[in-house]
Amino acid sequence: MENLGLLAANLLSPIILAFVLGVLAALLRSDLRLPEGLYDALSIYLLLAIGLKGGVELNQTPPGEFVGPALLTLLLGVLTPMIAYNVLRRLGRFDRVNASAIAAHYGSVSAVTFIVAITFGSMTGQEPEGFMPALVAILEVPAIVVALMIAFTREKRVGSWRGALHEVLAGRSVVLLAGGLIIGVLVGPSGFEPVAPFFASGFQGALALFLLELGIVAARRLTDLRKVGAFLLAFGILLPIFHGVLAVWLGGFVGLSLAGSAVFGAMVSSASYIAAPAAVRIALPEANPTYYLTASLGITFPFNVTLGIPLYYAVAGWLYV
Amino acid sequence: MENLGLLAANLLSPIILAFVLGVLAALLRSDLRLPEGLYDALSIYLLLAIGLKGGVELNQTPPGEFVGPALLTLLLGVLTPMIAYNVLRRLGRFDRVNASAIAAHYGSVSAVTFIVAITFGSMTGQEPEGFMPALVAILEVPAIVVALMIAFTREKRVGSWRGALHEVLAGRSVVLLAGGLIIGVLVGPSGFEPVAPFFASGFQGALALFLLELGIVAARRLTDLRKVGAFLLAFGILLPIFHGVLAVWLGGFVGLSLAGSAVFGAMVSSASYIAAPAAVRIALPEANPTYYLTASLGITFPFNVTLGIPLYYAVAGWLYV
Amino acid sequence: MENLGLLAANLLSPIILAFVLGVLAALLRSDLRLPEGLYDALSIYLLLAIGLKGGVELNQTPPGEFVGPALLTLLLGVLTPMIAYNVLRRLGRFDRVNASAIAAHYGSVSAVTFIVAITFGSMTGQEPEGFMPALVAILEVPAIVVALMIAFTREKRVGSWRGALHEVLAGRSVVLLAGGLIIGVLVGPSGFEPVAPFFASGFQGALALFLLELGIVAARRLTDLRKVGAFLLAFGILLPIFHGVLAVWLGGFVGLSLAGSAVFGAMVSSASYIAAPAAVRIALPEANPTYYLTASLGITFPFNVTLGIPLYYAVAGWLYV
Amino acid sequence: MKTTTLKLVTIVSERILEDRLLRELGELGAKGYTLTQATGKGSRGVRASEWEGPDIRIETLVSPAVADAIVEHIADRYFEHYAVIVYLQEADVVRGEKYV
Amino acid sequence: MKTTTLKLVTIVSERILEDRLLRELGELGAKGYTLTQATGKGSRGVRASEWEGPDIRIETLVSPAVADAIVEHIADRYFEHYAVIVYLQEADVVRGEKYV
Amino acid sequence: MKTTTLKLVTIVSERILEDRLLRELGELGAKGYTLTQATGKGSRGVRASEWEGPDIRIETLVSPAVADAIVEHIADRYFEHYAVIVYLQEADVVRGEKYV
Ligand SMILES: Nc1ncnc2c1ncn2[C@@H]1O[C@H](COP(=O)(O)O)[C@@H](O)[C@H]1O
Ligand SMILES: Nc1ncnc2c1ncn2[C@@H]1O[C@H](COP(=O)(O)O)[C@@H](O)[C@H]1O
Ligand SMILES: Nc1ncnc2c1ncn2[C@@H]1O[C@H](COP(=O)(O)O)[C@@H](O)[C@H]1O
Ligand code: NA
Ligand code: NA
Ligand code: NA
Repeated sequence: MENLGLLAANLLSPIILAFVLGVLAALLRSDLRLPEGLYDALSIYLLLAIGLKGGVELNQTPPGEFVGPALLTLLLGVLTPMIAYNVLRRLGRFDRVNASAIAAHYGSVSAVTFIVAITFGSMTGQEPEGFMPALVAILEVPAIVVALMIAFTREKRVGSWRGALHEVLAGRSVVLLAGGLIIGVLVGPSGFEPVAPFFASGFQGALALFLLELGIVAARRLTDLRKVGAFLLAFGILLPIFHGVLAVWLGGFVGLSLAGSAVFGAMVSSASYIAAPAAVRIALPEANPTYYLTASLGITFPFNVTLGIPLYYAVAGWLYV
Repeated sequence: MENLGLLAANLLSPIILAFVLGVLAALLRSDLRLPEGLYDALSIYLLLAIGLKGGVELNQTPPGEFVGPALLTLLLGVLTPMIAYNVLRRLGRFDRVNASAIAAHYGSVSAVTFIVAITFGSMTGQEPEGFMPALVAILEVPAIVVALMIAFTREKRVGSWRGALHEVLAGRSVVLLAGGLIIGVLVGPSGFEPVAPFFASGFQGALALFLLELGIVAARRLTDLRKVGAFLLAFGILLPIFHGVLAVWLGGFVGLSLAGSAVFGAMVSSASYIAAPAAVRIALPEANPTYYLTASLGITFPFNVTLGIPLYYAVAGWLYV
Repeated sequence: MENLGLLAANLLSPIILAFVLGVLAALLRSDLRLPEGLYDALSIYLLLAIGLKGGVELNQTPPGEFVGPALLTLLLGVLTPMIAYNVLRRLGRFDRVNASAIAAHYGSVSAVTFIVAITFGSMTGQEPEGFMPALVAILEVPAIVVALMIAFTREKRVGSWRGALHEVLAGRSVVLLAGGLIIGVLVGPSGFEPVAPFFASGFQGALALFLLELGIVAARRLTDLRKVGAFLLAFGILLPIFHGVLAVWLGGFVGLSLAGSAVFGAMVSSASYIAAPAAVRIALPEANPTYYLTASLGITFPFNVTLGIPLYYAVAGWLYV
Repeated sequence: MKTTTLKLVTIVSERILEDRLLRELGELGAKGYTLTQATGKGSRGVRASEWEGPDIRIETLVSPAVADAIVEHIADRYFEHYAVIVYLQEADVVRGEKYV
Repeated sequence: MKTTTLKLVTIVSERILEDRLLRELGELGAKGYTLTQATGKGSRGVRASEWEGPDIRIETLVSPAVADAIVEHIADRYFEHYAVIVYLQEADVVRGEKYV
Repeated sequence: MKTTTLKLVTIVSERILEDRLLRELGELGAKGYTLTQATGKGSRGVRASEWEGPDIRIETLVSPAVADAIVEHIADRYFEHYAVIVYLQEADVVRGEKYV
């Protein structure tokens, strides 16, 4: 009942509806597109903003509180790509290259899914821990490294392993997220104040605009659904649920609040579609982009922002009573 | 007297002065140009924002109040292009194609003129009905359809009639305006709140920036004034006045407030320069763009945002005593 | 002591740290770049915003207070390029063309350095006079004219002298700054109010984003440091200090407040890297861009925004006791 | 390295024709295309980029037969009323058989 | 379909020359041009796009005579001090008489 | 005006290869290049510009020898797994000796 309330609250937020509008616009073959510059601008703004806000909060957090969640994040960053890989190999019968390519995406994290989860929390009056963005930064990289190692341990590859690593570590999502975090920690609440109106107040509106574009992009992926087959479709929904519930459950043990572990679940369940694809394209060019892009962007992302996030909150609420 | 006050209030608003600055910059052959991405971004932002705000208001409006204005808008959407067409044919001696091409523009609506009219109202402390943006969405399409039908009923055309229709209906101005409206209606005031700072507070400043660019664009049109001749110049000023006053007057009968009917007058008098040109270019390629662009963008738009809007407010004030 | 406090306050502001982050991102060869459109958009926004705010303040300033500073600015706009030219010729042994090219940059002003100085003031609770932006507009042009005249008085040049002049006067920085000023003066505080959230609240955050990009750009210049040699390195730090201290000192005589003369010092010491390079490239194509760009963007700008500005405030504080 | 000589057809037109041109190129047998944004000036004067965006510049590598078909099509479909220019060149394409 | 063989002159230069080059092309007899934004690297090193924007790439279809005039003009006006490159190709232009 | 005939090598590829291609072009002897942003369609279908940005279009004027080296290199390094197309044309370059 109240869970249905959660679901409605999420589906009726301007942010999700903007995503839906984007999907519809694409299906109507509308000429509506965000100019590429705006798309980049918004992603830069959003990543820097969550970094900054996370840093400011971290500046106020006793280290003790943060250690546990940080280590757990690291652990799941190593574990989840392995789970994904084995599911894809054994159940999905994917060849090694494509299996590790997809695993890299599902081990890593989608910053936007994270932001939507945060926003959902504050909409429903449940504030997660302020240091969550720091966990996103921690979660982004390891999974990609692990998945690529799985692929490279076997026969020599054509792709560039070091090139891929640089692509991830110096990639703009890590730089902005980590950079924002450090700045936030250094300046603290008082230093953040003058830039707050720009980075805090404008945040959710900018996110709505960004999701409008993501909707357009995701809709184009939908046409590829047939190509990827039923297994990947199921995989793109069930694995996130498994990863998500696992993370929510473990979140309790490291002292995360209800909202905190719900957001943590959303993070872990999400599939990267910016950092991972770029790295994989360089390291494993023979992997088929249609698989990993359609799964992460066409299946898992829409599922998470609409049904997944409320689900993780519901599970958290249920585990925390 | 007090009307002069209205006029000054309008001419001395940052928004209009930004437009003037743009015109001057262009005449000075300055290298000042808004990057194309920003121009698109601002128009997307502005259309979505008025859609959202209109929807939120509509969510609060008893249907009864809305039906009358909606039907009147529909009526004028059919009537005004016919008026324009006949004036252009009989008095202006325009051939059928160019007459219907121009008529499509003057029957449809310029979103920016509408926004300036709204802004002018709030600046002078007169709030029009909140549902006005819904009327813009209603007014945009029919006129274009009517005008194109006039052209297509006669001999077979080279242009694509269905292509044009799709261009209008799936065009971004309709999608964003209508989409924003629906989202606004669904989420209501409480749901809109988190995104309000972005879409509400920033609105007028963004509009100023947008008008800066429109000024630059309009100034380039001025050089074409000679080409279009005296008739179109007079047409571009007198027809909007006629349409505007007509709309202000009829607005009273359907229960619009003073400010409401003034804004309604501005809407109806305005000439489209985004949706209509694209549709006309596809449906009536043999029509001469210099005519309809110069008239709508080089004559009617500058007239309306400077003198027209205060005039419609003055007329409304005069009719409402 | 308290000066160290000033320094720390500056270095730990999000704005400066964003600049540092940009530098680091570039050194890490990150793919982080602001889309060109965003870079342009931000500079347009920032220039128009300071113009507007300056104009609104000017609207409230008794002419008497403004005349003195304005004349002093004009004087220094003529004097500083001559100082720079002679230092470069006599001590630096630069040929006439390169000497005047560089002199044009150091006589003119960097709007961003000015903005950072203003921001630094308000962060440390010291508000400079509101009309300072008007002085920036006055300072920008004369130095470039003077420096080019030095070059053109001798042998006939290949470059276009009139082309260069137009480039400066109709260049977007002058148009936006002067245009914003005039609009601000005309509309006054009440007229500015509706657009204030956009132009005032968002300002510092936008500045942080802009400095992120400037950091990336400046970092690329660093690789040219070797090419320009030790003299230009020293010149790029010592001349600004001299110009800055001179301006702070003279600022007192024309009645500028402590913060006012500190900001004035930052203005005068700064080197242009938008208006001047464009003009010089047209008027003196045979001058080597590596010299004047590296000096102004790679040396003086980073020095001023990090160490220079706190220094000028410290000097002002010291002179004003 | 073996190369095949193909026709490089370059089309510059107002952006409003983008969707139609690309679809029709495919129907006429082009296996692919490369599109860049452009602005330009011609007999009709500067394109009014404020209302339809800049011009588009389409390049497609095709067999001579397909090239002729494209030229024919554009000539009698768009030349009269739209701003469009078309020109042909030869190009030695690596792995060219892939594109015919 | 009848085509005319014209010279395709391609000019890549730093953006600051845009206005002057376009005006002068017209004066030298070019009937039109197509301009695209570009970045590039040459003997002078990467263009400092932070202060003058990226390079511009201008294509103009002209008669051989006009082509020579353009080359002459650019060579002695801009080669020495500006970053600019010019090259000529043949192109079979549909409706080509329109452009000479 | 004296011109030198060089090879104009045009490469269109997905953007992710940008840095590597430009570096390797230099190593193979290209003295410069001009790069424009592009989008396109080919046998692999539309480039997924949402995750790697649009395609890039690289033009480089080089000697025939360097042109062959470039073609060889790209063919055996990138053709199999990446979206890339390469074609050669002749161009008469003003001041061409500067580029060989
Ligand atoms: N002589 C020319 N050389 C290169 N491009 C041209 C030429 N003439 C026209 N164009 C391009 O073709 C487009 C349409 O030309 P037009 O149909 O003559 O207005 C223009 O916008 C230019 O981009
Ligand atoms: N070999 C080349 N091939 C293609 N484009 C070049 C070449 N050399 C230079 N360019 C272009 O011409 C511009 C100016 O070159 P430069 O004058 O040598 O610095 C560069 O920015 C490139 O865009
Ligand atoms: N026939 C063609 N003509 C022009 N460009 C092409 C053609 N085929 C492919 N391209 C370009 O080369 C890129 C890669 O093609 P592909 O490797 O076939 O997917 C595409 O994105 C297009 O930009
Ligand atoms: Na994950
Ligand atoms: Na109308
Ligand atoms: Na200075």
